[in-house]
Amino acid sequence: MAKEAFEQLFRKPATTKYPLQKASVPAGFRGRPVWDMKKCIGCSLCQNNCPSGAIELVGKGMECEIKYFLDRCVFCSQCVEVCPRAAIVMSTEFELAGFDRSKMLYWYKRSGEVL
Amino acid sequence: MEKTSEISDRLKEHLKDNIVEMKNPRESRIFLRVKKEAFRETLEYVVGNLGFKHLSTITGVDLGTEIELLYHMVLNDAIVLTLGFSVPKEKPTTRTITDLVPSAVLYEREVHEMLGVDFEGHPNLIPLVLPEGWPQDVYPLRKDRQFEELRKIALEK
Amino acid sequence: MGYASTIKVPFGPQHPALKEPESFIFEVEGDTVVNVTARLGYVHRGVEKAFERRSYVQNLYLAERICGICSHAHTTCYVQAIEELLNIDPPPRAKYIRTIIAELERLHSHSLWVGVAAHEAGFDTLFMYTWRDREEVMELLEAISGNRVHYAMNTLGGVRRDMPAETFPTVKKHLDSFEKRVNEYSHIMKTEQTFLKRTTGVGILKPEDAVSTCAVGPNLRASGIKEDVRADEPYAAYGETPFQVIVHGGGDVLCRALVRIEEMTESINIIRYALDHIPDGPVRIRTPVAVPAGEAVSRVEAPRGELIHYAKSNGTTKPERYKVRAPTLANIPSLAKTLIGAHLADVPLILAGIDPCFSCMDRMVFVDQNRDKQWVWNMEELKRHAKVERN
Amino acid sequence: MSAIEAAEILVFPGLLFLIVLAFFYEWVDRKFFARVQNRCGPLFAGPAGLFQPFADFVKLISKEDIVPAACDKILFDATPIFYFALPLTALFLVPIATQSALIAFDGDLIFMMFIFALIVITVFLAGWSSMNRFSIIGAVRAALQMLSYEIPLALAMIGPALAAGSLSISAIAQWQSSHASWGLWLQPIGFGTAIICMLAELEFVPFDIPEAETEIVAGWRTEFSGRKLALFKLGRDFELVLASALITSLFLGGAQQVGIIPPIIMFLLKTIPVILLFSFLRSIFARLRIDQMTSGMWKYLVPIAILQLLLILLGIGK
Repeated sequence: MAKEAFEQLFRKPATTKYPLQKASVPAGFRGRPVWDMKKCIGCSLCQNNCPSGAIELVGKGMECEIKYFLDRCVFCSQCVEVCPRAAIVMSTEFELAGFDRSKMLYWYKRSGEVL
Repeated sequence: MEKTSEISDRLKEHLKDNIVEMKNPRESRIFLRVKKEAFRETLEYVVGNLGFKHLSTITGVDLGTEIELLYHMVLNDAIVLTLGFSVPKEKPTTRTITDLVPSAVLYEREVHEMLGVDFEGHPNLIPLVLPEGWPQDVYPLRKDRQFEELRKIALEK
Repeated sequence: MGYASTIKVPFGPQHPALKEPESFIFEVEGDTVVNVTARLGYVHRGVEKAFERRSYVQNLYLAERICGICSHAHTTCYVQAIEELLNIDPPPRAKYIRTIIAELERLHSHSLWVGVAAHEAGFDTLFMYTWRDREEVMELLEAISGNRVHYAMNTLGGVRRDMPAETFPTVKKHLDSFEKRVNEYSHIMKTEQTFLKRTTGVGILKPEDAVSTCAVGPNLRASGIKEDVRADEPYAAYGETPFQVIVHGGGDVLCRALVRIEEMTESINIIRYALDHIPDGPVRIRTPVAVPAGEAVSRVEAPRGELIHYAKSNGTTKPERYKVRAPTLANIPSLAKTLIGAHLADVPLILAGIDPCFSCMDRMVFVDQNRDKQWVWNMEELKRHAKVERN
Repeated sequence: MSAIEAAEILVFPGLLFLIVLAFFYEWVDRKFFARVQNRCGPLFAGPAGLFQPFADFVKLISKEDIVPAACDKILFDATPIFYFALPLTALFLVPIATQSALIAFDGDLIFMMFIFALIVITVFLAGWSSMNRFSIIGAVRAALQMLSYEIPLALAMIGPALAAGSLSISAIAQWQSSHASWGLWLQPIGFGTAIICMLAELEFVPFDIPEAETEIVAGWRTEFSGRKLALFKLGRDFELVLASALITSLFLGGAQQVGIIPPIIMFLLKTIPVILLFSFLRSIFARLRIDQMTSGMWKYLVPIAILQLLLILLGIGK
């Protein structure tokens, strides 16, 4: 053990200086899902399949808008899987914690803007 | 190692018309439902003669008018015998099996608090996981208890 | 006679030795534990009830969230039960991928345990080393599945992501370096005198007690009983993978440590074999939304032992009844046996010895799905609650 | 008291200097401990986290001070002050800035041992007065631990005194420099014994039994919070300085004047390796159980310390 411990003195620390030094994520990471409203056809499959009720459709069909509740999301990417038009992608964004739950609503409008 | 079919044959032979239902959906799975009166004797036979020493868990299922108790017994870590019987929902009582299988203590407590089944002779039939102050007559896993209602109780407490 | 010779020492619900809230109250006479009462349920979330109101696909993610460490074991168990009800067999490649992920999970769970056990013994340096090296496995899992903890690899009828063949060399490279580290831990554990002093002969569980209290997993195997669901009732690709069931006869904390350490080596070999022999083909098949009526019992060897799920379907898109029994609950009766008569100083080690995972065991806070109500306590409520607790 | 004397006691090498040194040594210990564990250690407060111990101290001072209802109020308030003051007092007996300590008299080695005993008694009273199960267990363990390491520690400290023929720490240090031979080379067994006993005194792994985190939360310190805890932490840092300073004075020749290098530099150059040694030792062991610790001390360490004394009496190691 002493030898093992002594060797560590000459190694670079395994921990990173996280907030100063950004952490990297691999390709295929499941971060915050992002909707492309140009592709969305309002089939509501994502809403019905979401295990945590994080997705809500406002309106119907091609006119619908998507309300996405970040605070409920479990990042399972089931919505990405069921989307017939591939309108949802998982981004690599992961620093999503916050103090205010009301700020965690993302409202995807038809016009392409996000509230 | 004994085969699943051999065991089910032996069970059939021993129990005869006490069997309510017996299924053998695939290798190493037996579902056996017996009459309530015959359960104790069956369990003694299963533990003592067939060598099912390991009790995996006890599942309680609310069937509407009855509550079904399923004892998942395992032989040699390979064959799962699910031994079940029903008790009426109005008066759900049965004898404890802790004298035969000591580790049933926790599982019986769980079934008791979740479905309200009384196990006569259980050394300490107090709630296992529900919080202190949970109402005595609310059994969460019964079908007549709605999710919203349970959440309200949990919040009020 | 007339005076109390014992004092009660509470361990938990908040205690540094317990990484999750659970309460044990020890009656101590001098330095010896004479009685122990456990109060479970601090992380009870009502999962079994929640299963009954979600569709089969949604339940997949609920099952995953029963436990963080053994998330893959729970979903494997779940999909096996539902696949049995659906009467479908997933493609062989999917089964191999399930095996690989399961073994990687075992690696990271066991190395987590080694760290926790070392920490309980005051051996913080070993704790840091094991957790550092555990990162290697976690990062591997992240690269394969997209997340460090909730891999979400299993789905009904297969797995969700394929493992491309070009990633195999990287996986093997990481496994090689991790194997070296595992050998290092096993060397440290077998030679470090202070650690041996703290673990040898501590918390002995006799084989007959292990059987009568229905202990499971490494706990049971450390008592000399050769039982492992992977070998006795093979699922996924374990039937085609050669491996050994590690057994030690001592039944003390040291043996539990050695069983886990050696299982890690075994797991690395399983993954290597699986990577070499993985068949080509699709990784998933389509499944219907509704499940025909029936019932199924599914068992999986989770890192902590035998995990059993019981599913009952009624022909609709939601299960009628779903029952989960996590390995930790099965190990609690044996814990009572080993704790009585132990030194108070050994209690944390014995508690850690079964690798407790209380979230798994308690399952069930009411998962918030109601759209307008939020179950979050504000400061006022917290204070009120604290007052009540004190009185 | 002249202005210079006052400055010596209050600023250098007195109170202020010692406080700075205590924080600095805590940082050395933490940083080294972290590096052994392949971590970064303190990082953000100051360059390489140098001010982290001070930041922790300020944070604790500003925190709410919770007094348990059942505690013995007077003792509960007094023990942190004693715990902070005792090692500080003892440090005045050790030569730091000059070859002779601020307070030096024949017999101050005995006084030092007395202070070590007092520190443990303070610890015991602190634990006892908080009336918490964990504290009481920790307090009893601390007392039991003291009973086992005090004897070998005293025996190890007597060794250099016998060699130097004086019971004054400053005189022992000076004897070593004038003989150009350190206690470390003369009495290696005594040095080892002293290091082990100091680990126990500092409650470092493998002897952190009185405050074993995973067993009894924080042991005798469980109930202390806010500024009381801050004082305890500072007292612990003083103890660290004291332990290293004492080892330096008794076995490493103390604060010598070497050529033009002033004693204070020599003092720092010698104490820091001692701190690193403590830090290294505490990282490579698991915690012992109290019964194992007690029996180990009595069975092995006491005979070894006596053996060293016998060797000195026979003329080896003088």
